[in-house]
Order: sequence, then C-alpha cells, then structure tokens
Amino acid sequence: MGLRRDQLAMRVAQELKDGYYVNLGIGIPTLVANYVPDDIEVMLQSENGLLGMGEFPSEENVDPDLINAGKQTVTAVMGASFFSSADSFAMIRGGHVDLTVLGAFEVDQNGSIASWMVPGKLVKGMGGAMDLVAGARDIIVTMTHANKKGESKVLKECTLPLTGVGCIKKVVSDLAYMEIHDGKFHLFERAPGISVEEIISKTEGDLIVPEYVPEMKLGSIMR
Amino acid sequence: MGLRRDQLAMRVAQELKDGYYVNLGIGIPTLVANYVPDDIEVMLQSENGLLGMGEFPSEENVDPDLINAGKQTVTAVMGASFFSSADSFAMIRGGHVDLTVLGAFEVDQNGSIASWMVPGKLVKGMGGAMDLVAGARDIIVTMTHANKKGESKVLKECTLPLTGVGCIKKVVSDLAYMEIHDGKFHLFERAPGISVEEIISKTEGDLIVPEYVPEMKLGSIMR
Amino acid sequence: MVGFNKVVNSYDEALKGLKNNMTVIVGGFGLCGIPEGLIARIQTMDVSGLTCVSNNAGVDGFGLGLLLESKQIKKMIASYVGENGLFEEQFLTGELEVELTPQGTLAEKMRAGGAGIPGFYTATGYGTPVAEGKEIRSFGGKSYVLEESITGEFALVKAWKADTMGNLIFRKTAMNFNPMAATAGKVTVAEVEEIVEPGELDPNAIHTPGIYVNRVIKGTFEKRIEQLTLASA
Amino acid sequence: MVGFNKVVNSYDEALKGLKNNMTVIVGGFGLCGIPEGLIARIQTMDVSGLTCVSNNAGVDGFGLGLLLESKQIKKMIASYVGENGLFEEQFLTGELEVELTPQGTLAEKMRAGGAGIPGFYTATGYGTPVAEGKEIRSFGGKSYVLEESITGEFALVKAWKADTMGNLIFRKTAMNFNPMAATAGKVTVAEVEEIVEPGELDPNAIHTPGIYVNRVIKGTFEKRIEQLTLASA
Repeated sequence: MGLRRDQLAMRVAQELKDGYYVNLGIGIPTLVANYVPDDIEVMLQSENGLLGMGEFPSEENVDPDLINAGKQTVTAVMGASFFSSADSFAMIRGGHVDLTVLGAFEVDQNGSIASWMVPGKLVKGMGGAMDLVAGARDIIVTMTHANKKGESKVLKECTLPLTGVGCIKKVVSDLAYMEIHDGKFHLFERAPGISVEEIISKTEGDLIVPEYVPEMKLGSIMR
Repeated sequence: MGLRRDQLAMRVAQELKDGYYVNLGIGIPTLVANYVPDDIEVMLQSENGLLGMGEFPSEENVDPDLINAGKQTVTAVMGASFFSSADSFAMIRGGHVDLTVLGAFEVDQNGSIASWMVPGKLVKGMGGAMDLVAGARDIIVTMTHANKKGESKVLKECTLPLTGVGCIKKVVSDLAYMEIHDGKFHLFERAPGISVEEIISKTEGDLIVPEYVPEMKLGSIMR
Repeated sequence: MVGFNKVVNSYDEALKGLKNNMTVIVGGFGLCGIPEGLIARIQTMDVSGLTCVSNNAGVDGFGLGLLLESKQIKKMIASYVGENGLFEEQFLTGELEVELTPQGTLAEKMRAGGAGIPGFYTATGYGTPVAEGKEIRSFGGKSYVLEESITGEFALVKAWKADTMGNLIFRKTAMNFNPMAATAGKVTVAEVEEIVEPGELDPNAIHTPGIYVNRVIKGTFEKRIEQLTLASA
Repeated sequence: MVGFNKVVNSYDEALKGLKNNMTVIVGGFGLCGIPEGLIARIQTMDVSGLTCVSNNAGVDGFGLGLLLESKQIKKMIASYVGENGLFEEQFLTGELEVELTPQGTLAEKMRAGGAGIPGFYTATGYGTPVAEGKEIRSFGGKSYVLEESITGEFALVKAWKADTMGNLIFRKTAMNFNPMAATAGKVTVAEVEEIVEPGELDPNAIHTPGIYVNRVIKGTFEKRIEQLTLASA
C-alpha cells in the first residue's frame, strides 16, 4: 500500500519553505494547504486572480465573487491581493511563483509531463496547467506511480500529449520521492512499507537508486 | 503672416469631436485644450498615466505626484483615472485614443513624420512620440510650413530620421490645412491672408489644389 | 451633446450591432464575474455563428451554456470547458469548433489585442499540441512559441461598479478575464452591479479606464456558485 | 521565521547585493515617482558600471543625475533624457552609452521582462532608426518590429503606501513606470512614503502584489517639481 492522498499532501508539504509563494493545482495538491508546517508561512496563489488564498468559508462568509481556480468558494487572508488573469499569469509565466504543485498522468526522465489530455477521451482543456509548468520556478508533481493495471507512469518518454517539456524536477508518487536530474530519475525516499524493488519494478524510466533509500517521514513531525 | 501659435491651436481644435479621447503633444498641441468648442466634451490623455487631464493647478493645489507628459503640474477632472505607463501605452498602441496632436520638423506626402531628431544636434530622445504616431486612430500634425530660410517642411520625402511611417493624415500648418491621401497633400483651407500661390511655393511635396480654397474660419465661432 | 455618458437603459441598446458570425469576447472565470444578462439576452436575439472567446463555456443552462443550447455559437476559444455536458456533445458531433488555448496565453492574447501587440512569445505550450503550426523561436537558449493576439467585434464584461463615463472597478476574483476582455472589443459593453456619478470612484483604484468601454448597463445578477465549499465546522 | 515581512530599516540593507556592472531598473517619470533615497544612497556606494533602465535620467544634481555626476552609470536605456546637461556632456564625449527606446516600448519591455515574455511585436518605431537591426514581421498586412524584454538584477521603485508584505499602492501619476519596474527586477526594492500592516490596504486596489517586492524601506521624499505650471489667476 502506497501513500494515501493526505499522505501525498503531507510529503509535498515538506518541500515548502518559509516565505514561499505557492500555486496548488486541483485535487491532491489542494490538500497540501492543510499540512503547511507550523514554523513557516506560505502565500497561496490561485491563478484566477488571487494571491493569499485562505481556507474555505463558513456558510455566512460564502462570496460568489471569491473563488479559486477549481471554482470552489474560498476566503482571502490578510495581505491578499486580487488581480486580472493577465496579471496572474504574468506572475506565473515570469517565474515569480516559487513552487507549483500539480498532478499528472505521466512524467518522464527528461522532466516532461502529460497531465491534460487522453486522446480518444473527451478533452476538457488544459486550463492554466501549461502556463504553470512553463513558468514556475520549481514544480512538484504528485501522482500514482503506476496505473490500476500496474503499468508505470514514470517513464522514459511520455506517451500522452504533453503539458510541458523538461520542466519537472521533483515527483512525489504514492511509492517514492524522486528528483529528475540529467535525464534520469533519482530515488531519494520510499513510502513507508514500500520496497525499493517495488519502486524499481514500477518505474519504466531510468532510475538511479542509491545504496540506502530512507523511508519517508510523515505524520505530525514534519521536518 | 501665417497663423500664430494660438490660431494653430484654434484651427486644430475644430477637428475635435464630442466624446473624443485626445492626446496633445508638448508645445502648440497643448494649447489646443484652451479652444475646445463649448458644445462638445473631450477627455485628455497624458501618456505618463492619466486619462482626464485638467487645467494647471492653483498654487494651493499643486501636487508633485500629478504631472503631465511635459512634466508640468496639472490637475485631474471628474471621472479621471490613473494607470501605469504600460497601461497608458497599451491604450495608445491599441488604437483607443481617438486623436493625437503633435508637432513635427517635417512631414511628407506618404504620411511619414520626422519630429524627434536632427542629426548632428544632441538627441534628447523620442519620448512617447513614436508610440503615439504608430498607435493613434487619427493624427494631426501642427507645424510651420517652412523653416526660417523659407525651405519647405512639407516634403515629397522626409530627410530627417523618421518618427513614424505613413501615419499622418492631417496637417495644420501656419499657412494651410491639408490632408494626406493616396500619397499626395490635398489643400483644403488657407490661413487668413495667405495666398494659394504662397502655399504652393512653400510645399515641396505633391500638392493637389482644388479650384476654390476657402480661408480658414478662426476666432470665436468655431464651427 | 452626449459627451462621455455611456449608460444605456436596455439590453437591446447594449447589444445593438451584434450580428451573425461576429467574434465576441466574454469576461468571467467559470460562472464568476460573467455578464449574465448580456449573455441571456443574446439567446433571445436572431444571431448565430458566433465565435466566443472566454476562459470557460458556462454550464448547462447558465452563462455561455445558454448559447450552446441555442446553437448560436459556432466556435469556442477557451482554456477549459469541462463543466458542460452540452458542450461535450456538440464538440463530439463536430457541431462546435473548439480552439483550446492555455489560460495564461488566452489572457495575454486578449491583453495583446487591446494593446496593439499583434504577437508575443511565450514558453507556454512549447513541445505540446498547442505549439503545432506555430513559429518556435529561441531567446537566451530557451524555446518559445509565437502566439497572436485576439480582438473581437464585441466584448462583454461584468464589473462591480461603473461610473457613467465607463470607468470600471471589479470585485475580488470576479475580475479575472474582464479587464483584458474590455480592452479587446471594438464595442465593449459592461454589465455592472452599480452605476455611480463621475468622481465617485477613486481615480487611483480604477481597473478599467472608461476609454475602453462603449456602453454601460445596470444588470441584476444571480451569481450562481459552481462549487460551494465550506470550512468543516 | 521571517515569513513575508519585507521591511528593511536601512538603505544599506535595501541595496545589499548591488554590485558593479549590474542592470538596475528605476521607476519614475521625470522626477515624479522616483526612489529618491535609494538613488542618492547608490551615489555613496562603491559601485560603478551600472546599466540604468529608466524613462529619464533625472536632472543635474537630482535623481539619476546624481549617478551621472559620480560617473557610476555606464549605460542608460531611456526614452527621453533632454533635461540633463551633464548627460549631454557625457553622451557627447562617449563616456556614456545610450540606448534610446520609445516610451511605450520601454514600458512594455519591462512588463514583458516581468511577465516571462521574451519578445513582442509593436508597430512603434517601424521604418525609423529604432527598428534598425531588428526583425520586421507582417501581421494582417501591417509591419511590426520585434522588441525584446528587459530584466534587471535590481529594480528600484517608489510607492505611496506599502504593507509589510510588500503590497504596493502608487499615487496619481507617480505610478508611471513603477509597477512594471517592480516586476522586472531580480531583487525589487520599494521605497515608500508609508508602511502599514497587512490588511490595511484594500486587496481590490493593490497595484503591485507583494510577490514582486523583496524589500520595503520607508523613505523621505523631496518630490522636486520639474515644471511648476499654475493656472493663470
């Protein structure tokens, strides 16, 4: 059993640093906000035009004019600002967002990512994902390591239409924490109870495995 | 004797229309604001970031944070807005300003204009002039028809480095009101007391002269 | 003398001149900050073959979803259209042409359209289907895609407050695509919650100067919420 | 934990890391909205060979004129430098390199630099000396010039109010180039008239979100007027 959704979010949250401006994608990435370590502050950017996204509102505070990129009602923190979509993506494209966290169908050892389209299925659109992967200073992909049939999604080369080329540096899968350097995956941590062998067997791309692969530290002690 | 500075401004002011957004250049163009007909409203754009420029301030109302593109202290009218230089030139370049009035060293029959640089003399810079001539929906040039030696500044082809190519449609000189169509100057009005012959003799460019050239109407009756 | 009074009193007047096959740029993100009344009014008009440029295509029965229902839209230029079942159907049957555009590129295309910039380079979409057929150019060793600007015969935007001269202020994330859309329309119509007199809006805090706005109409807004999410108590 | 507190208490701290031969983007139009104290402080520092990007070059003895005086500027990228005698002299003797750039192009180059757009097309300057050596491209039958973006190691801006998180509000025409400059610096320093707590600035009316600002310092401003013009009584 690999990491649950909340555990994926917990592990990703360990990559946050004090003073980071962070864009969290829809789904698991959104959960990362729940696990920001107590000793740091981060500001969340929502690409529909909000820097300083807060928690979901109480019933009295619901405001239809205040939503996030997933179209969910949210709140804004003290020190937040609102701006246009052009200004928002200027921020993203210009490399001012420190970290983007998003999901993926596939990643490959060259850092390319496929996350928006499965040919033959209906295409819903890329939304802001292509801008986010092209612009963010650092990107973490959260995903399952393999599909339900056990086929690897951590590949030599993505098979699906790409979202971005050579942009991903870090992957948190349900099985492992990996980084991408020099055209290869590098295994840094394994999920609790997951063997290095399982990770190897479910990784199609070139994987550099060090002699000792520590188990991820999760739970309340964050760092 | 051709038109005086204030008369040039008066004649230009006759081209204003109700609801126009207008950018007035430094010098004579600035004076046009004094002759806006009573029965219309115009909004003045100042390219340093003000739409709705008002008159010069009284001594008590001087505000160093409120200047025009000529760096003069000004005021803002009711309904004015302030914005950045990028937004200001987006407005200009995007063709949203109805009319630009500016001075020139030379214009030619193809609508090109030279207004910013005399080689050998010090170059002070083009400021916003190149953006204004490239972007405005309509442009009126105010200038003297000839230089002090009597040499024409209304040319077949500009000799000085250009500010813009093929952009000028209307010229109000001290001698005449002309329009530029199909690569030729067209004489529409002559300044009071100025003969058609004098205009012809001081126009180097091709000039189409109709059978009857009315005298400009100036003074308090504007249209 | 009309001067700068942009206020119109009917949707008829607000949409006067909208014709078949025009390109209409529509502000909003999801159902947030959309010109509800203007869109609904188009559904009652005898115009079709529209190209709509909007980040989303509304939902079934609301927003641009209405115009999909009435088959008045020939083509959608959007970044995400996943909320709309009817859209899905028309897209699959080929009834609707779709040009999917990354969200930031779409926003910048509108801004460029309004700003007289016919094309710009962005890294977004390089190496993806979005870049197909487009010029690729290298700056500083990195590859970028040439994207062209978008303008429309009409732009329909939703603002919070307007003065009679068309100066607009948007509210919170209902701003989104509206400021750029406002600059990119040949005729820009703003549907707003409140119209005030000139001088009542802080000139230092105006999001869209009146020069971009041709018509202002006071609307009433349902402000439908797409995803109601509440704090767990 | 520093969090998002960007306030620094000395000009030393504000300009830490500024080194020889760096590119410094400076906000302001004429003497309006310039970071007076930051500029003056550079004059006392042992840095030279700077490339300054600013619409103007100050006047003799004030603004960037100070750094021309001390010969710390190697190159100016500006649209208009006519107010400055010393500039004239250094330019004529070849001591100072000058890249004259149309004002709107300069503003857009800074915006593009901050927005991750390496190049854009503009009609401005086509057929003029400004276009020499640049790519010309036709869109819709009209000719445009390819202009590249500008970024700097430092950006120095002047704002009216900041909160401690670096959110900025500018005042009237003292806004000018400051918002774009703020986006285009690797390190952006804002010298402001007033620093308030987060939450005191209306989030709907912030001109520059704090993400662009690395350091905030409270300055005192002379606000010298270049052309005092008064209404005739």
